[in-house]
Amino acid sequence: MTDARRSNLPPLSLHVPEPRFRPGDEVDFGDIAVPPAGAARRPDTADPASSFHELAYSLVRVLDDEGRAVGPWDPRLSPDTLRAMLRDMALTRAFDERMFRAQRQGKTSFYMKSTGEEAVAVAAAHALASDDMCFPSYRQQGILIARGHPLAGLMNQIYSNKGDTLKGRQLPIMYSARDYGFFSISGNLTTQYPQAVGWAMASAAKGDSRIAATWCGEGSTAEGDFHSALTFATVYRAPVIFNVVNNQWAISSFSGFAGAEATTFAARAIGYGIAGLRVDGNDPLAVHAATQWAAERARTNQGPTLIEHFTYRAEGHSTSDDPSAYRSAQEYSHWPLGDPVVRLKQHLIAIGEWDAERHAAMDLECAERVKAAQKEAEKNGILGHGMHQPFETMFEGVFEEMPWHLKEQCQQMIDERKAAGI
Amino acid sequence: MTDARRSNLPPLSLHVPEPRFRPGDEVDFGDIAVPPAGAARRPDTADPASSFHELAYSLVRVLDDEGRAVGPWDPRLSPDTLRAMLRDMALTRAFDERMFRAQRQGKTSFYMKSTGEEAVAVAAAHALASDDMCFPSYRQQGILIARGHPLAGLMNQIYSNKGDTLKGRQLPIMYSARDYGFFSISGNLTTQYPQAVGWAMASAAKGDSRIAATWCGEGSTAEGDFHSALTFATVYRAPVIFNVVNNQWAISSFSGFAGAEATTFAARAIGYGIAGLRVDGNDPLAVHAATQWAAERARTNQGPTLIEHFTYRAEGHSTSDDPSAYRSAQEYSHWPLGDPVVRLKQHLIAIGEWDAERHAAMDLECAERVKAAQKEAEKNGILGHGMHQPFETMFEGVFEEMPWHLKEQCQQMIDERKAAGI
Amino acid sequence: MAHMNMIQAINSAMDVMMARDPDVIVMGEDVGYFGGVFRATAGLQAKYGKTRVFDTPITECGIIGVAVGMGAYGLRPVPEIQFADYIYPALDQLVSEAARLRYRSNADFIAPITVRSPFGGGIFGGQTHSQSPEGIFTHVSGLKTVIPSTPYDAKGLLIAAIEDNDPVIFFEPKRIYNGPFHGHYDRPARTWADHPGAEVPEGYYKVPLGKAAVVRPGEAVTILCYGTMVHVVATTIEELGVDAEIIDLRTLVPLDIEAIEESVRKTGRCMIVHEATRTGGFGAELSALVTERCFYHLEAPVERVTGFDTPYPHSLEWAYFPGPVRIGEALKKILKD
Amino acid sequence: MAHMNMIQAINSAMDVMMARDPDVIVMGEDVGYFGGVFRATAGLQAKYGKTRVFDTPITECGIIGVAVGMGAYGLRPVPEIQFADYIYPALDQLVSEAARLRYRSNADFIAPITVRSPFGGGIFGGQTHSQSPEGIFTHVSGLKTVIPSTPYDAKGLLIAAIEDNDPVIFFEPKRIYNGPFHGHYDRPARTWADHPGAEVPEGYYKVPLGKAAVVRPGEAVTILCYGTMVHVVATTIEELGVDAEIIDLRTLVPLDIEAIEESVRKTGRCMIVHEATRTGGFGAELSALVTERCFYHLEAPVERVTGFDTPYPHSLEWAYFPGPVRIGEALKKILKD
Ligand SMILES: Cc1ncc(C[n+]2csc(CCOP(=O)(O)OP(=O)(O)O)c2C)c(N)n1
Ligand SMILES: Cc1ncc(C[n+]2csc(CCOP(=O)(O)OP(=O)(O)O)c2C)c(N)n1
Ligand SMILES: [Mg+2]
Ligand SMILES: [Mg+2]
Repeated sequence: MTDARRSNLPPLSLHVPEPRFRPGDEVDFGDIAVPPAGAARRPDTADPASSFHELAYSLVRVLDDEGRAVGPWDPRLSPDTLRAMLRDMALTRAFDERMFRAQRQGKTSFYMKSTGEEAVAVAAAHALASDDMCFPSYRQQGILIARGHPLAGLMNQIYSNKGDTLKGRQLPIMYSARDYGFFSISGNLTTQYPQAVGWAMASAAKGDSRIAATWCGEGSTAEGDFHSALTFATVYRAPVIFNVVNNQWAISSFSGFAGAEATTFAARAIGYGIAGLRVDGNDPLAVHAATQWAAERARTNQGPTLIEHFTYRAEGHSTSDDPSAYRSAQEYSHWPLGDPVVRLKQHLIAIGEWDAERHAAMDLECAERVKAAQKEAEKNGILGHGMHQPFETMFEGVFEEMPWHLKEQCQQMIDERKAAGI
Repeated sequence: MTDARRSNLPPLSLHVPEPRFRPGDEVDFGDIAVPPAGAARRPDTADPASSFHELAYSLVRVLDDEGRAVGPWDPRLSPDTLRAMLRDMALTRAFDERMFRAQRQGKTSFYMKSTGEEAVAVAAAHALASDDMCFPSYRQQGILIARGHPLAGLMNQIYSNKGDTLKGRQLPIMYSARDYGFFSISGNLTTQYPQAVGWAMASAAKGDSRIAATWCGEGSTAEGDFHSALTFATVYRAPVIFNVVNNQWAISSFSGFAGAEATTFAARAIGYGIAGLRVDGNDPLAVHAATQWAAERARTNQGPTLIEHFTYRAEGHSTSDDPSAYRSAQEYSHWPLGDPVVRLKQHLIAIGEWDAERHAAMDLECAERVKAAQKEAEKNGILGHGMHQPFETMFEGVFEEMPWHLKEQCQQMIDERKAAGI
Repeated sequence: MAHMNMIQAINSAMDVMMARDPDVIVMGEDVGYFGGVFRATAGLQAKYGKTRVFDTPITECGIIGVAVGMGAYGLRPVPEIQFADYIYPALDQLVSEAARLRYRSNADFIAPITVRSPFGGGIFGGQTHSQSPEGIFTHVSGLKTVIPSTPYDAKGLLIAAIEDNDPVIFFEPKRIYNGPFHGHYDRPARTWADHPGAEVPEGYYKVPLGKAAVVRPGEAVTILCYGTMVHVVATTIEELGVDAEIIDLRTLVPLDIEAIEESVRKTGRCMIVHEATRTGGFGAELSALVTERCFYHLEAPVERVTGFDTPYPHSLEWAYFPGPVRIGEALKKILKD
Repeated sequence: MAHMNMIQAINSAMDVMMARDPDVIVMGEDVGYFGGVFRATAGLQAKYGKTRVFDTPITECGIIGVAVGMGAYGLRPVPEIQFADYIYPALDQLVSEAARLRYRSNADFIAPITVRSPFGGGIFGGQTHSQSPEGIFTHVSGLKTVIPSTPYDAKGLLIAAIEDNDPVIFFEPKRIYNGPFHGHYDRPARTWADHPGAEVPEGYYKVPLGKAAVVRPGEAVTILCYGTMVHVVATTIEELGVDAEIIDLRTLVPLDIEAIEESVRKTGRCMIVHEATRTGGFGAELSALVTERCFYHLEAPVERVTGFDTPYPHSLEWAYFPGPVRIGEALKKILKD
């Protein structure tokens, strides 16, 4: 204590965040501020980002508790579009259920569900143009489903079977689907963020009209790539939409370890002078509206928008995870923003465009479609049961042309298999 | 153009920032908003960061155009302290002048001046406790000078001579001075930012009372380390002060390439829920006051503060740089915030504690001290003239103990020198 | 003596060191309340508190940068990188900072940090949960690289690493966390139950850094290996009845060159086995060293058995993995004449 | 034919490619208006406009990440990393993304980017403006690594790299930007004035990737080298009167193994020279390959002449640098018997 400047002060202490509930705890989410639907204003898409900072701290919501669409953010979608969104979300959920079970049955090594977060992917996909480019994380399978990717194709990838267009090279769910405007998913978090910016900058440089959109989890915002991406985007006013899926959890660590105790994730945008919105991620209409708004900004050279989707990860992080070890089992049932599928269903019923029977029939149809797709996919094999890609494919695609050392190694592998009598 | 969503829109275009003035241009800085001194409010150090966002967009200024100290941020320093700050700034400038010349005379390989930015380092050093830990970039030599580091010692490092305590291992000006609370400078930008946070977290974890402060240039804020540091700092409320020295230029690229067109650098703080201040970096009293305020927040467990110091890099980036190739030579003379040495001198004169003669005498004394130190340092040699550290030192300090392979390589080097007859 | 698997031994090393030295702290993604995705830090937060064992934001750059700063303060951080495949964002902080700090500051500041990270494949982890990047770190002056192959070594080496005043990259072969892998993916997995290397003292002990272990003495050929491959090699030579001398390097930098030279001089043949991709892997360095230092004792060229120069493919991982067949073929070749 | 130094040749390569292909864009710190701290991109912004040649924020991670995204769109970015010492923050984007994209997406997306970066020492740049990190990249499957030694090669190789559909790390030996360094720091520097490798066509031509050049045929020993060291080696053997065959690798991955084998089989001796630190450097891979493939032709152990396993020290850089004395000593040794 060599300096008078602090001689009277108590010692410092380190603050380490702690989530409010742990296994066994009673959950009370009363402290989560849920503004009424329709309350947030909708600025003109040409307004400067600095004129609506408050939107980074509130919550854009369209669907109220009675299932009505209210306020300036109501995207006024046709019933057909609403039903299509509902079906895509339901289908995503059915797909997740089935593939989760397939993993449990030993048919593959790994799976990740998006349960509870379907709106974030599906409603965004409906708001974007079909050839806008998506740079997703691993939890936006809803985009592929909304864009009509064949389910069996996704399953082939999950099974790493001989129908897998990625030749069994990638972990399950690490899809790549250029034809569906869906960038190759990386195992390394947030690397897609600057890539999306680069794609968007290229589109702008070429005088194209397509924009890019990217997604990451709230935990992943801590990576340096996030910052690089937002910096590039603000400097060059790149036509890109940054989605932060704040589902409260990053494996076992809660959003406080990414900075949620001090401010919102949407507020990150303000730091860069970028447009920022905080959206009820379980409200498909709000997600759609926010995406559409951000897309319009991007398309008119107003630059990037960051959207925080406030939602909840209903299931484990992946099939390797057991969330009951670190969070209260009550959390999801107490989640104040409900279930996106239920909320859209309610809305459609409220406006007289849907009913319980049609919903049940749709659920059944989704289950059947998934089942049929699974049957089709399993004809190509499941993981570890021999029906994989030819062994030589392992050496292809490292480079455009195979150099001598890979040719030699390929031959070595073939010789090995001969030696082993297989 | 496959989607109706954008069929009527003009093509995208890429925005590439461009500084307002290039070589030969007439400079007019009229668009830089310079609020009157004393205008910014000074919140209580216990106020939440969210309650003073506007301070990230204004400019904390204490010294007005007549050299008076005005407003709530006036740190009310004693004339002795003011004179000490003035002398440390003048000494820093004299040191820079001389070492720049030494490099031009071929006495060393490299030098970097801090001309025009002396307040950022010197006033901060005066506001911190002497054993608070500094994690500087390469342009805060003023800290060492303010903390009384022997000048000849710094010069020994610059000359990589046999008096160099860093054994000639580091590029000139990449000082390390533990005894002066000055962390080893890295050639790699912004790596010191998370290190400062780690040091501050350690201090807090240990119930210590020392805090950390770190500096980087506005250009360097783009590195991922910056983001990692701010994220860690907000999560654990680390007792750390982040200084962003916005001197308008990063080598040849202007601050627009770090995001300055869209918002301020102080606004980055808002994105993390961190306290943010934007300060007239050429106003030593403002820098002192802001640092003191941030230090008090840190010492009372209120967590980190980010201070943007709005200043101007008066000289080239380094001795390797010629700024006349990319910016108007008029810029510095037109800089609206003046020269920090001149401004403090004016203030001291205005309050009757200084005069032109004493200033001239001080300048002379500084020049003499630097000259004397140089003479002393050059007794230990200059770069490339043989008076370096023993060759074996090259192999020491890679590890705490030298492993066999370095011993062998050291022997090889000795044998080589023998073989070469040297 | 207790019986521990490798996870338990690693956990015990941290437990012992945290109890002995209040400056040891543990940090990383999911290492706090949850105890790590592989459970290596289970129980430590409950025992030592949140200021000494805590979760971090997901930024490997930040984790290492913060650890370097803590080390400069005087702590002895033990950061975890969840998978070695995710260590790259931290590379600048490791290479330019941790590895260089002592040298560039002439020991004004040091970085006594131990970076734990599970590495290696064979768990159907795909391209990004299977990599063996040790060859990147062994090239960096100022870093030590340690890789254990048994619970006993894991604990003793980890304690030595934590006490070491230099930055240590401590790669944990995740394939053998629960048992010594024999290399046959299609046979039932082994546990550590009957392995002598799973007898682990409860308390403090060290296995010194820089010392290899002769796992099995032999005359026909020297096999240099580390981590998972020690067990795969041992099973293979047993199955083939080859009288190989197996050297478990344990520390890659600094290397136990004496043990290597002595063995190769004796056997006249040297084979190197690692799981990492071949080109520029640590095997290249070993091969170069052996040739440089034992050339006139060599009766056959040094042979490398490695993973292939491809990413680690998900479904074909067993074709990638340098298993018994690849090792056997190489043995045939090196013992030929 | 024009006469160009290496900077001019590199500049010309970008100029030619930007004129031919509107998808080629140049980006990096200070590369725009100013034309790069080494002036390699001088004039390009004025000629091709700001949307094709621009400064970037100072984030190497971002530069490469953005380049990968641009490549996925269909552009052909040529990012500059100002010094190779500053490439580490980009390592994850290079290793996990650029290098893996084609493979993991089965060519759905590719990363046809060419990362230019000045590397190597001998300019009193200290620890962080002198490094030779090529050994990190040659270990990464999916990356090509190219290092020119003359203006002619620099232009031809850079054009080939830009046209290549795989990511290429293009390291430029900054010590020879202005002249072929003879290795004697205490003698007057040479310029490219009288060097045949400085005769460079103005227009388009390629030097193919993956092909080495025999710089000087010889019988006594094969010397494998690249970049600056090609010239240091050439001067040294001339001064010593050694009839060495000098092979300039030019591309490290994929390597021209045929040229190497042919030469070593002929000379029976092989020496490798690089400036990078020794342990785990690319020389280790070369040594291992030569031993594996030419063992029975070798009359002496393969010899490595390298930088030492220390950071590049500022004042003692000429003691670090593998100059004529170190090369000469190694030659004595390898030619001994
Ligand atoms: C660079 C990197 N570091 C760590 C991991 C391991 N990891 C995978 S997912 C995950 C949590 C991510 O959480 P969040 O971003 O919130 O996404 P969510 O899973 O909630 O959708 C972690 C730490 C990784 N894949 N990549
Ligand atoms: C990681 C890294 N990238 C690039 C550089 C090269 N470099 C050195 S200083 C500099 C400009 C920094 O500008 P700024 O942060 O504004 O600081 P200033 O020089 O203005 O004080 C650059 C690009 C570096 N040293 N480290
Ligand atoms: Mg999450
Ligand atoms: Mg600057």
